[in-house]
Amino acid sequence: MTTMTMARAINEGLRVAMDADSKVVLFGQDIGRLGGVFRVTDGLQKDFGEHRVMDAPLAESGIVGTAIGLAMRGYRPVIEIQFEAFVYPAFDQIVSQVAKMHRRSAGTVRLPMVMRMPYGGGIGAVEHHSESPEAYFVHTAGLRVLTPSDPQSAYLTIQQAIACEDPVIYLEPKRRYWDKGEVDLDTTLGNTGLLSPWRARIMRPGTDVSVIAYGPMVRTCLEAAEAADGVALEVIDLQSLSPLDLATVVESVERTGRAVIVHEASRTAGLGAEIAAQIAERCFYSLEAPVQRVTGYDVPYPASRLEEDFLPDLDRVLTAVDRVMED
Amino acid sequence: MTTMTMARAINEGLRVAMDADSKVVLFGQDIGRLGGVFRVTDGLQKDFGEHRVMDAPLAESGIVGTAIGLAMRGYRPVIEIQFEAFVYPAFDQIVSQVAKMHRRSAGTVRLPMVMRMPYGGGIGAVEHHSESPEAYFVHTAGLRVLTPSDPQSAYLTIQQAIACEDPVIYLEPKRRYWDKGEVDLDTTLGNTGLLSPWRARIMRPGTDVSVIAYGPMVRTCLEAAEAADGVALEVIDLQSLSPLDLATVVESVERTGRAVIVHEASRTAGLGAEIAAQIAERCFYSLEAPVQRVTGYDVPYPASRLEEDFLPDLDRVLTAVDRVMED
Amino acid sequence: MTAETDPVQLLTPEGQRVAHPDYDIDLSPGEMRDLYRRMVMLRRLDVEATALQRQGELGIWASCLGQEAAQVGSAAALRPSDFAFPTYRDHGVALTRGVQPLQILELYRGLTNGGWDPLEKRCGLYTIVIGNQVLHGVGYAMGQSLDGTDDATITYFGDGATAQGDVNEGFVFASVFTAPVVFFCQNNQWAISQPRERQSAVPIHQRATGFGFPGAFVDGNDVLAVMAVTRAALERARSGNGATLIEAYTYRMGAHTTSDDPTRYRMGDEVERWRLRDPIERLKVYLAREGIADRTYFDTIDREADDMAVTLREGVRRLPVPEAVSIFDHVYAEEHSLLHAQRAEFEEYHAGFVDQGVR
Amino acid sequence: MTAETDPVQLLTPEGQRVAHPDYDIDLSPGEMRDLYRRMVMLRRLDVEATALQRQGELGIWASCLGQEAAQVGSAAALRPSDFAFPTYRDHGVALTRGVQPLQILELYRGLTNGGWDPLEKRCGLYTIVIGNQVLHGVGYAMGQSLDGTDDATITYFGDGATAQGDVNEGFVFASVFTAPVVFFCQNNQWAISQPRERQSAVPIHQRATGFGFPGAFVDGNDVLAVMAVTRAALERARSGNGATLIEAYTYRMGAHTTSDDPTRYRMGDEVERWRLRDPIERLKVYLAREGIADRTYFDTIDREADDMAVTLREGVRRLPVPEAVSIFDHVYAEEHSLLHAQRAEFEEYHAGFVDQGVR
Ligand SMILES: Cc1ncc(C[n+]2csc(CCOP(=O)(O)OP(=O)(O)O)c2C)c(N)n1
Ligand SMILES: Cc1ncc(C[n+]2csc(CCOP(=O)(O)OP(=O)(O)O)c2C)c(N)n1
Ligand SMILES: [Mg+2]
Ligand SMILES: [Mg+2]
Repeated sequence: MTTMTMARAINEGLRVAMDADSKVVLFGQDIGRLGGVFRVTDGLQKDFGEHRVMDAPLAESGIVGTAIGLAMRGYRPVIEIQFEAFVYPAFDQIVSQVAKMHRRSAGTVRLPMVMRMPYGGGIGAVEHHSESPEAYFVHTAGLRVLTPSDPQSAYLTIQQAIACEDPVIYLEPKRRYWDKGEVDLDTTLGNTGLLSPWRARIMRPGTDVSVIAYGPMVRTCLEAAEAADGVALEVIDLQSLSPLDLATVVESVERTGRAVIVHEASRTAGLGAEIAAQIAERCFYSLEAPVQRVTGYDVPYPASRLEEDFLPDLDRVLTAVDRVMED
Repeated sequence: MTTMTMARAINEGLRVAMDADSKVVLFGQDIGRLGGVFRVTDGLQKDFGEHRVMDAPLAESGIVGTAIGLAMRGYRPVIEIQFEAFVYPAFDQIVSQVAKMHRRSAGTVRLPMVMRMPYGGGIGAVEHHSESPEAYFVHTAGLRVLTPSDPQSAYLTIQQAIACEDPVIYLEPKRRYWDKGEVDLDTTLGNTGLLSPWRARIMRPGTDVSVIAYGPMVRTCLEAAEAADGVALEVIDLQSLSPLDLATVVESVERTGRAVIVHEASRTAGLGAEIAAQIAERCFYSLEAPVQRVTGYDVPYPASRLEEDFLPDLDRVLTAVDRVMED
Repeated sequence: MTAETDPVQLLTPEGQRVAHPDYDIDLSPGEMRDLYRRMVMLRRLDVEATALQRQGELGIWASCLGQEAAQVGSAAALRPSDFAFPTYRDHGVALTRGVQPLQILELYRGLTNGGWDPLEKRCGLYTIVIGNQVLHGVGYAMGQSLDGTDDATITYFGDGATAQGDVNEGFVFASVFTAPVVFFCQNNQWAISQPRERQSAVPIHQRATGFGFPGAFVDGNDVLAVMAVTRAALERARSGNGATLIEAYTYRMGAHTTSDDPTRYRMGDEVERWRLRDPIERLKVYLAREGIADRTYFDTIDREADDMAVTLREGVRRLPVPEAVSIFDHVYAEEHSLLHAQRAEFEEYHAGFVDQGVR
Repeated sequence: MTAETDPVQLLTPEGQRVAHPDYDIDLSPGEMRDLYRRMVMLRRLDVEATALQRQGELGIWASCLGQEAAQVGSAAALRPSDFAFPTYRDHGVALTRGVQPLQILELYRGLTNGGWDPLEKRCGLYTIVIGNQVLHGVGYAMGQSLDGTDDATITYFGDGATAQGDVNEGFVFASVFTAPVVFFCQNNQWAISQPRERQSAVPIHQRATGFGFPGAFVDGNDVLAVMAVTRAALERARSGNGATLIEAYTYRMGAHTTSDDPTRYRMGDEVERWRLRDPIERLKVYLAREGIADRTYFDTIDREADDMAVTLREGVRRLPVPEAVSIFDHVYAEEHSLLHAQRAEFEEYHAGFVDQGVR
């Protein structure tokens, strides 16, 4: 076990994947000498060369579109979008091409691309640097979506994303980049076993309420579980947002009878809606209270001095817990 | 009352709006002489001139982006995106600029823009001509989303969309363009009363199951209600997808105790998830069966010979009705 | 960039071979006959497909009538190991890359969104979202150069597409990475109802230099000139000098697609004028005059085209409709549990109907 | 387009007034002093803001150090009724349009995403998504010409932005609609860590002609030349001749933003070389040498800047933090019931804490 930040864990994961397969190439803005604005690719251009770590022009559609061509040529491009909100210029290529290419080619073309991007708020950034676009991608058939919540999960999920034969949107919770945690660098893709990144992880078992979160909110929920007085929260980290590991969620809620879903993204038609709808449908007879969603509001992400008022926090999670316990 | 197609009703609605306000300008590909690929703008360039009905270059981000500038200059641009899937190149301008401009300008800039686009399947079209992107827009705070289901609703909602001071995504169910219906051309925005386009319409009252639909699926659901044997379906046409008129939905489900939601879009994180989650939460004690969703599957829209297998139809609606009646 | 206004021409509309200071081509009689044959077969495919659409056998058809020289001439300049990224109208490109006519019709019959294995044919699937494939082509070419080959990529698009961000970003990436790519723009004068002037205030080939690579302007109805100019551009790409933008000046003789009504926006005499510049006639006259081909040869080709037409008409009706459940196939290379569950639900639902004898 | 490689210059780096065959400017002493004053105030704002960021009073700051002449010279060429669309770095544009320094800091202090009324100042809000505002500018200009005014629009962007689809689509729309717009590109040599060559293989002003309008190349550290070239472009726009792309050749003397560490990607001596081309020094030497301004004047301006600095430092700390509930304000011009319900829920929730004395 080694202690490291999440940013470092992703860097190590990239390194392992690049060592293992010379077709893995990194492509994105400022990822070379600068190492990316969050330094996630730090040192990789130096170690793997300019042909493996390529700085891209300032055009996201161009990055995703050319990465498709690279993938068709047999490469495994891992692209970096500098911040989540800058993925929108590439939305067309992602939705109309990346997500559909395998299908329309009747399985002959595979696009093993990873689209990495920092997401979420909480770092006091300016506009367009704190969004949570996951629902757009989860709603898009043909994509997979992964998001780590701690260094160990990051180290493994990034490798799994790269190994996957399907295109993966890889969302990095930027406020957790500097969180430290233990990473077992010897865990390899082959021996992850139950650590499969496509499965949800029960981060803390509990009997009273299932708290379902992912990415940046997992730590918040773990803190809430710690702080909760007389209520045993079971905290689930989804890890994979598409496909959702509903089996783990449903099994948990059937035990607890109560569910709270937590995410930063706006509420309406957010991912929480899907999870809540699924729980309500599948746990119809075991649910003891309406599922609660603790989310960002249906407003544009506010200026940073107000972001704490927008983001779910420990208090809001506990208030929702109180509410499900009341019923 | 006049009988006309939905395409014609929208045309008439545009005409009324253009007559009333010289700042209303239409902008889009092939909307002038050609009258649009669906002829919705037929004759408008001839009658209002090239400055009011402007053919645009083949670039959707360009169309939306310049329309923002026109709106800042005091115009009320009504843009046409030729088919829904061609809105994705403009997704960035819509999500990052259109949806946020009013907010970030502290209310000083208004963008009364309408972004019209045909959507949905069922016409045997090729790829990218049959999608249902509504969830993307409903999840985006700052936008409003309207969709008519019949000529009367089209005639009014298009006028309301143009009159609205907020940006509106206006989704036209293309398979219903040629459906005919009665339109009261004398109903004006001022005297719509309960016909407010922001409210859901109960199209057919019923006591057993609330069937919630919008756009192209309303007619399908009405047909299902007609065909349903011994079950009284209440069919609700949402009309406004953002904001959702949940009050009408909840009131209905509280009466019936059962709900089926129908849309063409893929299921996961589709709009049906939000509605199902809301019903499950708000009607927790009156729901007698899990809410059912009848939707497109989580696959890219298939080639047209297979689209009937993808799209919800009368049988699938009735099967879902059976299921909620069983419980 | 020279401000030339005359497109490169090696064959006049009257079938006269002319010289050009910068471009020439030296084809064997067999190669020239082959170009002729490809164009004739292409036109027949186009005519048949249009007819099949009218008969309801195809959902829609995008005709390439009039653009045969541009498509065949450019694609014939490729090596097998090169790669082409066509649009929905580039049937001549697909055919030349070895795609079977029926595979092309599959898409328009609504049986698939693809039709062939792009990696096997080294020919991308038809791309409908305007401009998307230009970036794919540039990326593929970047891969070719990373691989150290001297293969090249050609990517096709229309005059309308030049307005799209993606196409211009393609120019940027190609020039920054010196990608071995040829941008082949068929300026057929129209983007549905919009004339070229609505997409670019100046001729399209002039766009190139501002991005850092040369533009070439070629008579798109002159198959020899198209082939010569494309070859030169490919050579440039292969030798590591990067991209070229070719504007092939041609004309969309038919409607935009079978759903379109061009009488609403353009004059019939315009079409008539272009009929005099027919790309096939032009080559035929030349071949005949030079004795490269004679009546017997032309008749053979016509018969071959007739045969293909029959095969097409019969074949198209026999193309199997995929099983309903195939809508779940190939969504993912590794199908995941949720989709698997939907597939199972779907099968169960349809089995129910079968039990009832409904389906 | 001429393939000129030397940018238009009216003032050498040494402060020598020189002539240019195509451009000249005739400013009164007062006007020239005013340009100087604006640049000094701008620089002081920039220096203060950088310091305030280090002290934790601002979340981030994007310095325009070195780009004062490009920003002030171009914005000073505008009429009040014209409209400007700046980026996050164009503080000189905002100031020249009458935006108050504290309004600019609001954004970087995280109090707002805007800061001023764009319609009142005729100056758009800072746009962070690279390239978006270019299309807004073109659309606004289309509106100006629909309105029949002779006003014009200027839209700003960086060298990096030229790679974006939106910027190139802006070029297309401007030229197709002959919009009265000036595209003002500050080529400050860097897009974060990427040199200009990674965005465009050739000089940026050369991009214009291929879209159908002229490109101009100006020494961006020469305020007189910038103003002259911008004026000419605005004149062209006003008289109905459409767009111009101006490349102002300048240098980002500081880091990309206060979060950036340029030592990772560029050499210190590059910065030193550019220090010799300082835009303010250049004008100062000229003003002094020509007797247009003297020590007393320069001192007065410095004092005015000192005063502004004090006001800024005090003012920034006093800028009110908006009420938490204001996150619900102005999402819609007509707030709808669902948002209203969320707002109410939010207020109730926070009232609960107040009751408990927590907040
Ligand atoms: C992004 C996008 N917008 C709109 C369309 C609808 N559309 C299909 S073809 C076409 C015109 C294309 O013109 P051009 O690029 O000149 O190619 P041509 O059809 O003439 O071969 C349009 C607007 C589309 N397919 N994709
Ligand atoms: C669409 C988009 N992608 C990426 C970014 C992140 N980013 C912010 S500034 C910048 C560089 C901009 O360079 P340039 O256009 O030259 O302007 P400058 O910062 O030099 O003024 C980048 C990549 C962004 N803001 N928007
Ligand atoms: Mg065309
Ligand atoms: Mg720059």
